[in-house]
Amino acid sequence: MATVATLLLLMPLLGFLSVLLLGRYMSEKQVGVVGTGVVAASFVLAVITFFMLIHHSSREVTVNLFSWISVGTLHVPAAMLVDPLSITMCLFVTGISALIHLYSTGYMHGEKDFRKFFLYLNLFVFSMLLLVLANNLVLTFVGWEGVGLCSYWLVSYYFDRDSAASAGKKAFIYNRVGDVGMLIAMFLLFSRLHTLTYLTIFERSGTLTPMIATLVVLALLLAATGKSAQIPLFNWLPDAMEGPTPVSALIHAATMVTAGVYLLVRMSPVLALSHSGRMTIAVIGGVTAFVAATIATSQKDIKKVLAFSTISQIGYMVLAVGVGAYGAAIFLMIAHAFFKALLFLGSGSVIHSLNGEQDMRKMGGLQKYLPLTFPTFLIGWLAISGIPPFAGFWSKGDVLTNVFEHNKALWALGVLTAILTAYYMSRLFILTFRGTERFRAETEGHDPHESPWVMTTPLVVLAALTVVGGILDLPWVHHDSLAGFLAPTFGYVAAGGHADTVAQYGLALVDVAAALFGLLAAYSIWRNISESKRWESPFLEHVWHWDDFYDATIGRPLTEAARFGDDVIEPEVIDGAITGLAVSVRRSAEGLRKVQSGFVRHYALATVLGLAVVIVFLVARVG
Amino acid sequence: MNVPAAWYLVLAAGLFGIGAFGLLTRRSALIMFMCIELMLNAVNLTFVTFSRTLNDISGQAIVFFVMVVAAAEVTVGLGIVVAVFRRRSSTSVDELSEMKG
Amino acid sequence: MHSSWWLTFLLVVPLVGAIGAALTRKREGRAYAVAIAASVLELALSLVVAFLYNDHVAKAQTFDFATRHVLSAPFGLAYDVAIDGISLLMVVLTALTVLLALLGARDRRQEPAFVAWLLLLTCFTMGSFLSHDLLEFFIFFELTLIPCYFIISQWGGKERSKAALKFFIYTFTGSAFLLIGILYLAFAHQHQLPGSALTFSYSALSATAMSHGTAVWLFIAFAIAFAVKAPIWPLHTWSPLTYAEAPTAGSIEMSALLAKLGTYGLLRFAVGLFPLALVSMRPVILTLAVIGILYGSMLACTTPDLKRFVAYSSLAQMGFITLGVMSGSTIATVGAVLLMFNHGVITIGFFLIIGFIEKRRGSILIKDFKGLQGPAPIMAALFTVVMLASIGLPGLSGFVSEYLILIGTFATHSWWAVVATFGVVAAALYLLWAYQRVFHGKAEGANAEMADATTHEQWVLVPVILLIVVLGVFPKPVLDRITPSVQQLIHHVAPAGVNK
Amino acid sequence: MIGAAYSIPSVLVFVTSAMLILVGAIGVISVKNPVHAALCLIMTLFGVAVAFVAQSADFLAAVQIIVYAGAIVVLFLFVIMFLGVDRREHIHFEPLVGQRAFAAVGVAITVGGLIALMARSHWVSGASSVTTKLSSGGGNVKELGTAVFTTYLFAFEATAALLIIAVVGAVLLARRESATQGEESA
Amino acid sequence: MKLVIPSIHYLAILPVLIFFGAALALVLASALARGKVPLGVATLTVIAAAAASIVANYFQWRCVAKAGASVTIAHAVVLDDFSVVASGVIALSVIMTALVAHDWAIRERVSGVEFHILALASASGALLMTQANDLIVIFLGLEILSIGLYVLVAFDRHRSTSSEAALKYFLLGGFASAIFIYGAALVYGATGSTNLSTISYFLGTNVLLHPGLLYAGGALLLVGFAFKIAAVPFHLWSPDVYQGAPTPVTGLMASIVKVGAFAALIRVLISALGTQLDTWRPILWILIVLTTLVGASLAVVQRNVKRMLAYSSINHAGFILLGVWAGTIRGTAATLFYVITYAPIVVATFAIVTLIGGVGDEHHSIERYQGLARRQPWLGAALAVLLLSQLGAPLTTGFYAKFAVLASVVDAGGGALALIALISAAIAAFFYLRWAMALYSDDGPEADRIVVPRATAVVIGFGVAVTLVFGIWPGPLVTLAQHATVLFTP
Repeated sequence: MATVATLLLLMPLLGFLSVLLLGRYMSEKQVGVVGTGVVAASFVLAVITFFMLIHHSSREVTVNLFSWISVGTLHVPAAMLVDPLSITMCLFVTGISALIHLYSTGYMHGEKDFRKFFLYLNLFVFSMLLLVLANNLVLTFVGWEGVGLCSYWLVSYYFDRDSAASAGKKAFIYNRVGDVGMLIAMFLLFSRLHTLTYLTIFERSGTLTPMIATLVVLALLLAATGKSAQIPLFNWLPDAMEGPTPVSALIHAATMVTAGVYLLVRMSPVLALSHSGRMTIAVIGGVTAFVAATIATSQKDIKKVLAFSTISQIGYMVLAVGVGAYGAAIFLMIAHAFFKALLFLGSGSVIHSLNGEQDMRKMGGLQKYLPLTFPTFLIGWLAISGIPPFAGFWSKGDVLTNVFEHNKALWALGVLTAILTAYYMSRLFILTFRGTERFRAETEGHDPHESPWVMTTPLVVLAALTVVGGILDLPWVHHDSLAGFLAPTFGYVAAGGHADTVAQYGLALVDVAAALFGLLAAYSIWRNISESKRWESPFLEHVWHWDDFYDATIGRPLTEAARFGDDVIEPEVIDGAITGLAVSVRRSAEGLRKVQSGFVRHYALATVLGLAVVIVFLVARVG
Repeated sequence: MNVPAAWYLVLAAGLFGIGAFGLLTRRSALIMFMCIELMLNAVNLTFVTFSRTLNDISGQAIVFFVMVVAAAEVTVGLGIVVAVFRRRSSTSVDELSEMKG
Repeated sequence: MHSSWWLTFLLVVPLVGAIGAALTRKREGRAYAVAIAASVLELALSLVVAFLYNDHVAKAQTFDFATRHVLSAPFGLAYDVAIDGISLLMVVLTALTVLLALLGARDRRQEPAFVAWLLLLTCFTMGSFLSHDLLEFFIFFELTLIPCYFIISQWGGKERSKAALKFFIYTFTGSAFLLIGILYLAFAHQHQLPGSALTFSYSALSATAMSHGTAVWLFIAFAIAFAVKAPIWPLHTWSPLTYAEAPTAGSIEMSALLAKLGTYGLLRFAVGLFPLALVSMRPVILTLAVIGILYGSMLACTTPDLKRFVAYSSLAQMGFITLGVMSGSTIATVGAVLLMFNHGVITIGFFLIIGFIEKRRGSILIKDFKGLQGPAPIMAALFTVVMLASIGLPGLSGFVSEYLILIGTFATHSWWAVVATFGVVAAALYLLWAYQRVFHGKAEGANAEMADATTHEQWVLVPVILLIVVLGVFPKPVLDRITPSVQQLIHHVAPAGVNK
Repeated sequence: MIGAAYSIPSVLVFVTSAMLILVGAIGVISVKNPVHAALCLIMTLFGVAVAFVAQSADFLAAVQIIVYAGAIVVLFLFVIMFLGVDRREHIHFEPLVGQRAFAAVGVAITVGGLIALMARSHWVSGASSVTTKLSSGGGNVKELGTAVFTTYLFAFEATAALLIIAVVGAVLLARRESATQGEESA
Repeated sequence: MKLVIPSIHYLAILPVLIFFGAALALVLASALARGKVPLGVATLTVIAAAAASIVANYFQWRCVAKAGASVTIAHAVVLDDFSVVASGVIALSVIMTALVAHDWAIRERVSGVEFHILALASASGALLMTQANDLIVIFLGLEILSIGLYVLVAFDRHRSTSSEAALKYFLLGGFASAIFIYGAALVYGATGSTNLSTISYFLGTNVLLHPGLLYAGGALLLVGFAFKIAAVPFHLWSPDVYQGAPTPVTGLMASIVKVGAFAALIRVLISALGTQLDTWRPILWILIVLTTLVGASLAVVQRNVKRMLAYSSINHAGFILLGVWAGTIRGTAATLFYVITYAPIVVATFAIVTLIGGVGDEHHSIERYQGLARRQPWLGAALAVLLLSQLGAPLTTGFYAKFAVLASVVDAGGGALALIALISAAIAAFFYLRWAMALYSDDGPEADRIVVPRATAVVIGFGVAVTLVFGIWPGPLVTLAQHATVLFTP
């Protein structure tokens, strides 16, 4: 298994290196084949690993590669932990990645930096696999940063657009703020437990004081908010939509942004030690889900809607983590990966067909021009809205059920969010595919065209997965499904009691009702676009002025401080003290020059005065 | 009994001071020389006085050398004054401040 | 114990190279060839030494290749060389730096004096790292000023004379404290052993007994000199001007190499000799280091030109190194030593690329550039790798060292480490912003026509990139060489402080 | 008081010499005409000679008169006349601001301090007669000669050098101008 | 009563005799030849005399090695290794100056004979000071040295500054001499003798309950010395005199006056007044602080290199005083080492300044040096090395000189003082470097190539060689200085 797992990890790296070193001798097509092929191979290997793990005696297999850092008491091996959680992640990461790679070969066709794109994508997959497979926090951090870097590169892929460049930088820096949390969590754990390997941490975590445990959990939460775009670090994600659409689908919807959730789930034994920490997680998740959903209702850019939707959905996952429903979180993560990738790719297809137009007000009536995109998108829409029997319904239901058991208020917020979700997704759907055609100016009169097969195939596959994804974890077969498979990973958590079946059905009904309410509301409002302006709040459109707030409280003061440092402190205070010293030497020298007047009598006088001082000293000394 | 040595020493110190003061306040190089001579005489007086109190001849011997030095200094000094005077037609040292700073 | 001849060769080769280069004729670039040959030989020698050193660690003696010859007994002047894992890394860095600086300065191949000064500087720097004697160290330490001074003042930018003077006098003043400190220590040692000869031997002096107050004063004296050299906030103000005005090779030598003399000295001498002072001085220096990190990062954001930018970013990096050096933790100290090397390599990369850009455009002002990634993607890519290493991206060299520093320091001095961790964010902020301003956007005018890196330039940067990647992925051989030496040092100073 | 402790003649001699010295000295520094200053200097020199005599240094007194008054001052006068600088110096006007005040203070402190220091040591603290005893009375020429040729033999030899160099120097300074003229005329 | 002429150890005073004899010979020759003694002959005479003196020094050294240090001529003269080394340095400086002056005299078309006579005579005064064991002998040596220099300073008939400088120097020098000899008188009164050995013995065997008189005398002596070595605030004459004097004379002054004055100062303070260390140390402390700082900072604002070097030499005087302050064997050795190394450097530096000064000896602005090293690399490099040596850069003797004095001061517990001095060195670095930078700047005036006459070239080469060779390998000089102080008498 070690070899297979290693290969699984290394395949994308192999792709990356071969494109990096040989890319200039390869045609675009070859690059596409290699790039996609390695990820597909990785997927196959992941499947193999999965089956091997199922038949393995232990559910936790550590694969040691080499000793990476070893100083004093700090030993960080480059080693993998193959367990249900990591292999689950691997499966869906490689699977979706493979599809999106395939899609990209079509979407990015003819781009100048086509090779570079695949370079980044492969590196991304490698980093993501490293993130999930690492057996210790440091190695996870490597992948964690790696995906962040690839995200930076891919967001600022169109670097000659200033907005893209800024967005990439913003993404990276918000992530970095989160990284501080991860680093501090590591520091705390290492200083108390003297290890950073997951399994050892879990073994020793009992010795952590509640205070430290809470700090660790909060630090991890900070890390998660950065990577998973939660409050307060969420607003890099919408900007990240500057990247090419496959990137948005893969990185900013399906995989990377869920890394934060993964981290929290991975550290669940530590989370178990701090109730207040978990509560904070749940609140952050719930509030983020709600806030992002409200914002999504007023966005004009199709990808931005999807971006806020992603934030909102991840909010659900974090909420699930907060209430200890790790299985539900992972379930939603996978389901979300399916339908959100589908929606993004669908939107990509739409945008592709409209020569890059992303403003929904300039779409409409695309239903008949995009025969394959439309139905797949429809599935995605219904899934995210929580309409049974699509994956979204089951996964969201799972989360809400768990939340209901722990905290009614958060559950209510979750349901409210569900209504909003259905509402804004329907708005998006209606504005895009239904209604009047408003795109002629963009297409210069031509009819929009459906995308090539490489792009539509992934759509179909994802749509299929979205349809059947729910069976991964149906509520009545918990033990043989995803949750059961993952359970050993969370073995350290005391599981909460399950609600009875009636209550579950009741909750499911509430979910469906919420979804339908949202759908109907959207339909009634957005049937006629011209009358619906008042339903778009500028406050929401500007993301609650969140960016402005940061700008005013952090950005601008810091810039001012830096300017002040550059203009005043550096030259006048610090260097000023030094140059001041030099100047004062010069000044006093100029003063002394006056003594050196050229008059011999002055010189003699100085001699006498000097003598007088010496004599006075001696008189004083004698007494 | 002779007056105490202290009197002469104070006298010599006074003479030395007068010489020094003259050196500081007079502008004529010649008079400044004279002031130096005054100071040297004060020294001589001191030597002789100590010679008496210490009952030691060497103090007087030294006066000899001081006188020789004074003579030598005057010889060269006056030569320099003459040289300066030829160039500037003045013995005032206040006019010699070309170099300063 | 290996023969000390290896170390002597390390000293002699650049010296002979310098003389040879100085004596060759101008036109044909022969001096350059001589210099390249000498520095290649030097690098090879240093690698041999590094290789030989390996066996030695197993025997758990930390100083290798040692020899001591007293040159002048009344002065206590001695030729005393030895290396341990810490200096070993610096030796390799020294040899590497001069080779890359020379390769990067190929356009100066017509100037024998320039390459001669560079080699001379290498000789002196090498001497400082090899010295196992305080006076010898001081002499080499001071000597490095002279080649630097001439390199800056003759081949620098517009304000070169001001920069050169400021640099020289700043450092010279700093080392005044060092010299007095060294003398005081040596005499204190001599007075403790009546009848003994005056000696400046490191091993002898490290056994000097002293009161807490004395230790603090001496530590301060030493620290001032090294803080100026490093530079550590707030004694850094010479560095932006100097780095900006110096020719590229000079900036490389000064920031990649000479700055390390400061931190190396701080570790080896200030920390190593005055354990008693550490209890009270640690918080002070750690605070300065943290301020330096944040301050350097802040100013790097707004500074107008690229070399100053690197200067401020170096200030921040030096803060990290200082943090590690002063932390009293083995892990952090190992990280600091590693970061000395890594920062050296990274800075070489930065200055080389900036030099290439300057050569093309005659400017290093950030506002003069935009969108260079378009016309010069390879250059941009190279810059990116270096930048990412500087940001501390895992998998690249900068991360390992920074991480070790932070995690080690956290164990002993948590709050400083926490604040310093925000420096990690700041690094990303200023580096990415600078990158964006220079390489992103739409290139217009002269920017659009800028030539990409030539093959030669790419090859010059290959070692830098390789080192960045290799040390990021597989730092073990290096760490294994550093760790025992650091452990020994920390063990020596341990009674006075925390040891984790 | 004074008369009670010390013999009247010695006090008178002291007063005389002191008067001569001080009046002469003040004259030197205060008269406007250099010639008068030179004459005042002679007065001081006489005063010193008197003081010498009063302290059993008869031979030195003679030398003082001959060498100083006879040679040095004459040299001064000669130069004054030669240069024709017997004009008045405007001594009431002091071009250097504060010079006099500072000079007065500095000199006063110095001299006062010196006297204070001397008084602390009871005016003398050395050992008596390290070399040769000062024979009482005026007949100490022999001892003086002996001292000069024994204790201070080397100093005596050195004075020869000093005088020679002074002569060479003076000749050079004086001759130089003519040499220049010679060169210029040549 | 029989006159017992004291025994004379002629070897002890042989260098003085040689110098003075040579001077006399030149006087006679010039008188007999009616001023037509060729310059070359005069120069050769000086060199031969100085070389002979050095040979005599060698024999003296051996004599001391065999018989130990001794006093002679009624204890007035000392023969010890300290004086031997010091007089060797003086002789060497004289040779170097004579060579420079030779070329200078040719250029300025002056008769060099008088110059050489006076140089020899002055140097004999300095020699006297190094060997003197009696305040009166010191005084006479000082006067011989000074009177010769007064005339030398006034030597340049073309420049009014020359005679101005001479008059200033003379007036202040006379004043200082008077102060010095008054001090000698008071010390005589306090101890009963002017002989240093006797004073030392007296102070060693008697406890002065009221040392006021001794203090007063010591203070006056100290001020007299401080004037000669140009310690602040008694330094004011020196920039003017350095500037006004003909450049070779400046070089001579900077070297032999320092050697002579410091040798005598050490004998007085350490040998005679060593028991009063606690009293004169604070005074020296202040003097050193002022001297180093004022010297360095005033040099910074100068544009005339001769003035700059004057202030620089003031700064150096402060450093040399450090060794005296230490008051130990180590300090004395360091002082000696400092002057040994400083003399050739400063003479060689002034040799270059003489060259650049050009006909009339008037071009001493620093602008004149712009680009010198680009036009004449060897000359420029030589000056750069000399400047770096004065700066105290390692691998030059200047570094070890500073190191030695600082070490002695730190050893004697004067860390703060050493630090202040070193900081002044950092200030001083500013102008040395500015000058060195001017050499290498490429925007210099289009100046003619300066012809370096052979004799001057030898001097410059020698100075540079000494500073570099012993900078790398200071061992022999250190041992020399150390050895010289071990056999320091009394």
